[in-house]
Amino acid sequence: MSMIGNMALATALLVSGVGSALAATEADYKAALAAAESAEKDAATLRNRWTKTESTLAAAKKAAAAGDFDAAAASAREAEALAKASILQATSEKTHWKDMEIR
Amino acid sequence: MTIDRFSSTRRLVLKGTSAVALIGLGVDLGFGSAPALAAANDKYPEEAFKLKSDKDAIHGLYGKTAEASDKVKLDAPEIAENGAVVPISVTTTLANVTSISFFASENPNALAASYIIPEGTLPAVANRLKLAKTCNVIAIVESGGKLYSATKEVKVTVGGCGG
Amino acid sequence: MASTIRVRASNSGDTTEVQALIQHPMDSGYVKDAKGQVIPPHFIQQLTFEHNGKAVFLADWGPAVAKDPYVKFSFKGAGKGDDLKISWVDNKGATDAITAKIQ
Amino acid sequence: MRVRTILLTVAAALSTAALACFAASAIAAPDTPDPVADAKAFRKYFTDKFPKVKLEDFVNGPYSMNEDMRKQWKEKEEFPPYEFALDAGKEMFSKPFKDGKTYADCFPNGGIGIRQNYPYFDEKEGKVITLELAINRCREANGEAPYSYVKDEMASLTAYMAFTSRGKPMDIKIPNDPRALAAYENGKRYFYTRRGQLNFSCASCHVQSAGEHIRAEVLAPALGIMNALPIYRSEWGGMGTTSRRLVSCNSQTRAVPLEPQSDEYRDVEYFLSYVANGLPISGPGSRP
Repeated sequence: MSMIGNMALATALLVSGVGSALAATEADYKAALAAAESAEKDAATLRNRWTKTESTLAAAKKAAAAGDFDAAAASAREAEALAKASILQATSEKTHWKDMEIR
Repeated sequence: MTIDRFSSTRRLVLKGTSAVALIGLGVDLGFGSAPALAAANDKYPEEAFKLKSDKDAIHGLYGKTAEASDKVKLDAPEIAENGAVVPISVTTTLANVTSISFFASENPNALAASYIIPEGTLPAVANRLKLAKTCNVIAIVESGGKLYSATKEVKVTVGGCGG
Repeated sequence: MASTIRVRASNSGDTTEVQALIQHPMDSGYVKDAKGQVIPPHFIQQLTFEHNGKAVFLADWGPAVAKDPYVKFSFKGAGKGDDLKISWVDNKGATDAITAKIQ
Repeated sequence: MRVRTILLTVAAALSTAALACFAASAIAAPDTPDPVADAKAFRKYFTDKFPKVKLEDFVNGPYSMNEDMRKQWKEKEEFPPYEFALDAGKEMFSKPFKDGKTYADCFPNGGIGIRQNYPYFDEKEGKVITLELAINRCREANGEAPYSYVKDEMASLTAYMAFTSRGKPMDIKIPNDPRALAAYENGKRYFYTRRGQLNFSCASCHVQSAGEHIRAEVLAPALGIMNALPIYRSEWGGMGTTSRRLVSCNSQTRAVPLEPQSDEYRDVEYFLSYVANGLPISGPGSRP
């Protein structure tokens, strides 16, 4: 992956992380959660889940159970951003781990 | 069990008048009354362990104040590798030592441990204590009825309250 | 059950050096468990060492003595092969005792 | 906003890494795994970084490089906190299973003095076998339930088995089998791969920052780190196995740990043990 690719992806993540300020519905939350869980599944396949993603997913579900879909959708989006960052990390490290190797 | 040490002041303070009376009796009767005496002498200084500050705890245990002495050698690390297990020891060149105690200024209760040194036992103790945070460790040596102290600051970054 | 008390008592000339390690949680009462419940205080209060029926060392301990406590001291007047009796009692009234041979 | 900070940090780290890699890949030739050269370079890195530390002393981790801590350690070692685990392990080791057999029947030399040969590569199975795994397989083969890899029983047993092997030089072999070399490479890759939200690899702490402080702790050098296991950690208030050590390391980087004895963990143990060949077994150890 090139440096430009990295920056572009990171910027894209940033934007998605900020999200919309409008009130969220249950449907918004469910869509955000599905996206987050799908990304976290990919992270698990890459053997690189983050604890923060897991706790943020749990927070999203807790907020949804309490009927606070604004908070739930926001947490789900944050979890997706975190999961995507962990995927980015794992993908990048497929080659970059060698930078740290003692030779 | 018997303790053939009658002079120590620490027990007197804690047990109040009844203990004083018992010890008086013990001295009068000599060694024959050792078991009764021991029962009184062994009493755990519960109240002193409950006091918060090191000053109160020293006073609570001994009923007097200590003077710093370079004859008390306190050995403790500069930085505790973990506050849950801090090796601390004391030796002294003072004579007629009857007890040695350890206090930690910033622990919830300052008194950590107190040891009775009967005649024939060397005035040196090593133990492992918990330190909640960076604090002064104070060792008190009771010698000839007087208190002598040594103090050392131990830095603690991983607190021993988790121990 | 193995004893909670481990002792090493070694005689050299007139002096016997004693080291003891005791298996005990020494819970201070200031620590919470994983569920946020305070673990009640549970600590050894008194530890005694006797030689020929005479106390040669007596410890009064509070909860600030480290878990699995350790103590070292030396006394005079014992010889190799003598018995050294060690016993403790904790704040819940539990006790243990062992008699060790001085080496 | 917190998300922003997280991502910016990762992005910055990754782009720097990408740059560095560009520069490197332009010159570097394609790699063929060379464990012998790796081990030599690994050792040289640490002996150059810590010229005062004797090679065999690296197995004592942070205590090899900090005088104040070394003194605390020496005092603890007079009556070490793993003493009870060691006694329990000895008792467990000699106690027969329900079928009358013992651990001694499962291991070479009756299980005594063999710690230095683990983990080994099993050519039949094509996988790395660690001591902890071998212990549980022994139990299951004799009709006993396996132990948890992160709890006291396993730590006690391995403590005893390490104790009977103290001083013996680590002796890990990579057989002439492409799968063995692949397992070794996989372990090496795991060791150097950044993970978790903190973007740390094992090497970030135990190579680049070895000997430095995190809070009051001095980070152990990676060289010989396996030789001291299992360990009593004051932080844990108890014993920990190799599995527990790896799991807790992962958690500290805010990565979700893998299952104990997963291929990655077995392989990284294989790699770290191999590069410590020749260094003495010092386990069980005690650590802050």
